[in-house]
Amino acid sequence: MDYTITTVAPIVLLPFFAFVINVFLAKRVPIAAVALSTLAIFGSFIYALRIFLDFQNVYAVGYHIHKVFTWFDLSAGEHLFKVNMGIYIDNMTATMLLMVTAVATLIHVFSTWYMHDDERFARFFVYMSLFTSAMLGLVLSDNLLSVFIFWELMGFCSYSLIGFYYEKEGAGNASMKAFMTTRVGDVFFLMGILIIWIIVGNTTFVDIYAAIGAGKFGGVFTSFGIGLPIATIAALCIFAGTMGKSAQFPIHVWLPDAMFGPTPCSALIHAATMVAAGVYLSLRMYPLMEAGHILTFIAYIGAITAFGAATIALIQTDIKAVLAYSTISQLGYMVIGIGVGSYNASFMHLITHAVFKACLFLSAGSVIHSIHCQEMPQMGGLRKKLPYTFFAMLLCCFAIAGVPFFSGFVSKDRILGDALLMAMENKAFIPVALLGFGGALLTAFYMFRMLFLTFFGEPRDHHIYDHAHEEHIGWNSNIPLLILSVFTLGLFYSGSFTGQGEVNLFGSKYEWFQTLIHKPEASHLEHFAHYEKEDFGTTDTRDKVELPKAAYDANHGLSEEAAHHVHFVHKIGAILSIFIAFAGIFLAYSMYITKKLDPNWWATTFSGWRKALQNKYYFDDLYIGKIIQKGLLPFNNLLAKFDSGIYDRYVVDGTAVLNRWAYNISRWFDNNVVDSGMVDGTGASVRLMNVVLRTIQSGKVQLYIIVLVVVLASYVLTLRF
Amino acid sequence: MFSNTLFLLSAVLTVAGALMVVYTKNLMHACIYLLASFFGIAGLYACLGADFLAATQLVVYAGGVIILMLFAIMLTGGTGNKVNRYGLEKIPAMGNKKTYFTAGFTAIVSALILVKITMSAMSGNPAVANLTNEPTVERLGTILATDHILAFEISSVLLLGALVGAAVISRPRKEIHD
Amino acid sequence: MNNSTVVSYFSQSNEFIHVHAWLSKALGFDATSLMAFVIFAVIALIIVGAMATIGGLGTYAERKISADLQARMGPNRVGPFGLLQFLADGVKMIMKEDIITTNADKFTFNLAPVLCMVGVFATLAVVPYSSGFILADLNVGIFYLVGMASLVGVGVFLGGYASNSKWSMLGGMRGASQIISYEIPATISIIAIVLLAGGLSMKTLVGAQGGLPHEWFLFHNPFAFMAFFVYFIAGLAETNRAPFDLPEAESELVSGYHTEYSGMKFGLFALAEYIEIFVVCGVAVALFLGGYKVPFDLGSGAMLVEKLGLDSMLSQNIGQLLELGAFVSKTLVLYYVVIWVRWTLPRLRVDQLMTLCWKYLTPIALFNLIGCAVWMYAFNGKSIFTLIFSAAASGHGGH
Amino acid sequence: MINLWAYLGISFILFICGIMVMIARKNIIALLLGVELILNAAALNFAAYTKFSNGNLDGHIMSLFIIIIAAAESAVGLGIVIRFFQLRESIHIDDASTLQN
Amino acid sequence: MSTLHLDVYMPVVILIALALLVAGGSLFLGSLIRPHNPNKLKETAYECGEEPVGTAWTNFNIRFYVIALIFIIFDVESALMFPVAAVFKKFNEIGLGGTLLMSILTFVSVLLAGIVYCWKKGDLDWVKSYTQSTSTTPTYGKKD
Repeated sequence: MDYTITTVAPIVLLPFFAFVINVFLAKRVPIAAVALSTLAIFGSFIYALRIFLDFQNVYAVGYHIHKVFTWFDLSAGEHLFKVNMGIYIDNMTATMLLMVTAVATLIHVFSTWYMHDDERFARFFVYMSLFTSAMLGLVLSDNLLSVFIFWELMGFCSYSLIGFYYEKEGAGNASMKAFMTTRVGDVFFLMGILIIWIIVGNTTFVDIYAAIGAGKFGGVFTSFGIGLPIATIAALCIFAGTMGKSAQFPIHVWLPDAMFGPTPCSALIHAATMVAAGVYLSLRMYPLMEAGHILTFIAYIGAITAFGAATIALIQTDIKAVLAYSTISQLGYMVIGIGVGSYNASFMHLITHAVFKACLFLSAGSVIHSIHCQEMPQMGGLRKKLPYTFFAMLLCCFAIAGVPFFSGFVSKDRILGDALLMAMENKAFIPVALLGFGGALLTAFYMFRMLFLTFFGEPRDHHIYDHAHEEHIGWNSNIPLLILSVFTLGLFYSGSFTGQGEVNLFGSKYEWFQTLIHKPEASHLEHFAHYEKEDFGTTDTRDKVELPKAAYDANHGLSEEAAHHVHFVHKIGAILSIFIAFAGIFLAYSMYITKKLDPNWWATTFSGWRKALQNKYYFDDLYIGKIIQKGLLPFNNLLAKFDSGIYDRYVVDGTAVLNRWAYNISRWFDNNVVDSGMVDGTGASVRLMNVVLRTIQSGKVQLYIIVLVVVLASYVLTLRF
Repeated sequence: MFSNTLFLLSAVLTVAGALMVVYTKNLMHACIYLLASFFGIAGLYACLGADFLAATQLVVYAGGVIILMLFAIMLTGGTGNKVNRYGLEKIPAMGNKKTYFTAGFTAIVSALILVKITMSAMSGNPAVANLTNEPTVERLGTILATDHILAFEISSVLLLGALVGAAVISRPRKEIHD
Repeated sequence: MNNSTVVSYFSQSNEFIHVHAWLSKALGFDATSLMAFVIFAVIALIIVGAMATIGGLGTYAERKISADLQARMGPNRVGPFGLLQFLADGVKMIMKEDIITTNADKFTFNLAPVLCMVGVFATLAVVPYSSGFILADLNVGIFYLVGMASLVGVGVFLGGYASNSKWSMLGGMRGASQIISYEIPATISIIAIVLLAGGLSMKTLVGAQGGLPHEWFLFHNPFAFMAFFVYFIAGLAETNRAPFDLPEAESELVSGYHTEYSGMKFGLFALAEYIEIFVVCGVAVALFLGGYKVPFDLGSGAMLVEKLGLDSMLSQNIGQLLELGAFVSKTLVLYYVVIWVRWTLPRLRVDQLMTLCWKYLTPIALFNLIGCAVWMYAFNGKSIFTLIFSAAASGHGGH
Repeated sequence: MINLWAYLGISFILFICGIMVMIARKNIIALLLGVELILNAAALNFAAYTKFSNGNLDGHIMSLFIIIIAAAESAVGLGIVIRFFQLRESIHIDDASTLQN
Repeated sequence: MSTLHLDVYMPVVILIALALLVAGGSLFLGSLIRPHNPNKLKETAYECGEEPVGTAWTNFNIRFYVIALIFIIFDVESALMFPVAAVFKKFNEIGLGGTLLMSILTFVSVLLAGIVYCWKKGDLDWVKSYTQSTSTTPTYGKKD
């Protein structure tokens, strides 16, 4: 295949033109607009598939296509100011393109069914087309600047789609929240781009790699006497962009609220693609992260996110909320993967997660569409009504829980295995590994809790159950789910059991992930300086046959002994993971299925449980009933006896005298020091802060200008360039 | 010879106009001084050999933007009403000592930024004038119709957006009874 | 320099070269700019003087023609046929007391007529009187003219504003919005002609036409024909002429934006208005009616040299005079039409004015623009007469 | 001889004047005047760099679009100002600091 | 002849200077000979002989602004169209007229959409907006 603009550009341009046309078409001929959007993304999929198969079959490792054109050139004399744009395709891009287009196509098809009764049916597709083209543009970009442009475009689409049902009170607020929260990360991202621009002279990935290899990032940025390596600052800034987009720990709050959007958009944007774009960016900038020595930081952020989000997911009753927190948690795993240097597995988890999480969201959408309700306590027993959805969701739950032979197992457990490896080498990573495995347990538990609550047991709300639509097989209702669910099988991604080659089930032929995706090693970065860039209009002329074929290397370039050690640790990790996954599933099973088998036992052991069921409220009441009433109350009575019998009689009365003395002293202290000093002082200082903060948020434009100028000044004047 | 004269005249007009915009307390006069400054800038464009830009500056700014500004001043009560509904005087709204002090401070800070950026950008780059002064209209038209065709087309969409948006905003509305 | 100013015309003569050499020697530096300045200044003075006379005569002509149309005598006391009436008027203007009302914004009040004058005078630089006698043939000629002419709108508005009188203010607002509104159809019509001629400079625009009527842009194609009328109507409105003299509608607004003006300042407004009419007519002639072109290439003087054996410079000068005559006579015909229209058509209402501009002229002008572009593309730039002739010729040749 | 620095200096003064106007004035329309000054400074810079560098006309295109955007900006901006005036009968910038009517 | 290129602008400067000179000169000359005896009545604004009420500098009707707005958009549009129109002939001669024609058509039609929108919404109707704004009390007069 010859790579010219005509074979690559349609991937982005088809959805984009669909968007442009649909802007005008949407109101007049909604059906045509929908068809156009769907067909356009399908066309993109065909193009992406061609590229992917090409890279899979014909080309070798390290093969890449890089075409650039000059956007504008304002060079004055020797002072270069030239901005290039271009496309960069390597194995990772090809894989990503295929994933995005495939998932987007299926979601578009699903949306034609799901959104059909919506009054803004066509407008939804307008946004989706724009979003898809922006995402594909981001993936194809060869530099950070255009990544940033598409990044912001996606942010806008996300904003529009979260607020799609703007009649709802919460939707507008949620969209605002999402937009504002991600903005925090984006500002840092932009600053990072500027730093890189200053140092490298442009923002092309290849040039950045080469610059890192040449040690250009070795400088130290000194300001006010504090020195920080430039690489660290740049890496932190870029990673902040990832944190915003991929909803990592401190700024993850927007993603759960983003579930106000229609479910297909949640599936596409807030599960499969846009949130993964943050991770994709970090993967692209991995050499910078490495050079900046912030991998430990990244790993910790990921671990906290993965575990924390999983704990929150335990008590959610909204089916989409569970999925939202699970998304945050899984993104945390990808970030852990970056942090522990598990480049390949992190990217693989990105792909596998995109597939199964999209499927999960679509299944949830199918459930919601069927019963018009999102609360799991009102579901139950839907297995009979929605057999295909159940099947798809079951496979996906297996995948996300990490059951062997499913994709989630392959990818997540490689991340966990690498985390374990790192923990054994470096004590600092022990909490990361612990949190990772703990999160895996919780993941298995809450996913199956969701599955059991939704599909198993007796219908808890008969009104809803009886009015639920019977599911029939339909090309745009459940076929997309089933297609996606098939791809949750691990064999599509890896031929091996754990993906480490030691238990090779299908032969190394299927190890394409290991074969094709390679971490840009620090020692090889200089090679990127020799990567040739072609002019945009030219056809690729190199002889493909002579390029060396990629070969699978089970040892990853390590020596035999080292590889053995690695495999050994991974094997431990895999066994641990399997155990943990089944433990989580069993826990969920015993909680939600066993209850059905033995309701008396359930009722007598947990007396608050039935009440909780009646209130349709699960874990909070359960914990109150069990821990407080069964555990704390008897203990309380005992303490009361002790209190009145012994403590009051002897100790209290005896100390009363002393107390009176102390009382006098403390009253003086209280009045003079605490009240007038500390309490009033706190109030006064709060008021003072209030004055300061109010000035910042005054809405006075001119103050904003002044602050802008001063901040710009402090940025520019302290910078050395 | 004449080029220097033209430059000096234009520069003096531009700078004086801009300074008077800062100095004057009458909004209408500020507009007129701004017009003078725009004229000066048109002259500077002419000195730079950018004849089309000079004419565009005249057409768009002198003919368009200034008229729009003058209309807007009249539509917001002109300069006649000294006090608005909230009792805020309009003459202090054109600045007092305090605001000028703040403005001076900000100006100094931004001047520092500019100097720093310019110095670093220009150091060691003695710029040499490109003395060929060919007519720019044809060349501009050519690159506008070839290289920058997308920008050309998109600017029409921008203008459409501005037209529709501003028309919607400033459309006289019916009374909302509350 | 490539033949683009009046100086370059003069610089062809031997005298110029001699003087230039002598001056450069005497002064010790290249005297080109100095000489150019002198020539420009003199020519500009002549043109301004001529324009002032034309403007003055315009008032006379207006009154005389109106009298003719209404079957009365008109001015006939001062000078032969009352020809010197305008001088008397001018003297009266200067002699009159200059009143500035107490509430007026004095700075703006004084500035407004000057702005009008500047706007109109600056446009004179690019009016092509003949192929040599054009002050400066800027590359952006017509576009520059549009920009400078829009200054009049600012002047009118400021005049109305500065008076601080309700009549003036209303007149000023109306005047400014009328001027700017009608600038749009006028400009778009001009663009249509630019499209046909392929350049913005006045010489390109005129040079693309010929001396005979069938070579004029007016008859180039139907769209250009319409564009002429759109331009002419818009030009009338831009100069606040009847039937579009709403800003100074005496029955509604006393005297519009110059209600409070008296004496010479009023005179400056009036002068600017009359010169602007001349400029608008001149541009109409240059764009649509063949400009200074005379038939059979008489303008270059080549024919005179060839047939009569005259000196080349002399014949060139004769050619220039012919061109000047052609231009001025065509312009004056249009000038007459403008005055004629005033006494024929009733004044429009303000809503009709805006309707005419935005709902008729502007869409028509845009349609003309598209039509001209399509014509250029479809017939490869040939005019309708060329097509007819070639069709006739080929038809004839076929027999 | 007039070199790049002269133009940069003028543009510098324009920019500073614009900033001064934007900070010192409390009248929204006056603020927009300041914005125009700043935009003009930028456009002038582009034209000057074009003249004193490689001479391709991209800089002129930039200036042209700056002028266009400035016109669109002032149209919309003044529309907002007028609407605001109708609602609040004030064009004091500090009256525009609240988020609700 | 190698005259300086910028000399083409000389007449412009001279003419502007002449305009200022003519205006200033005539005013100055007039001030030497014309009478100057103001009185209070003479210096009031003309209001059909009545005492002027208030100032004329009040807020005006918004339709003026809408007209100015449409004007500036089309003004800018013409500024963009001029160079493209100027090269149309040249492009047509080398066979690129079709492409340029398409781009001009696109450009103009987008602008036309704007004017059609304003037309439909009644922004171009002077009278309609007039009756609307007089039949109801203006919003800004209201106290809340």
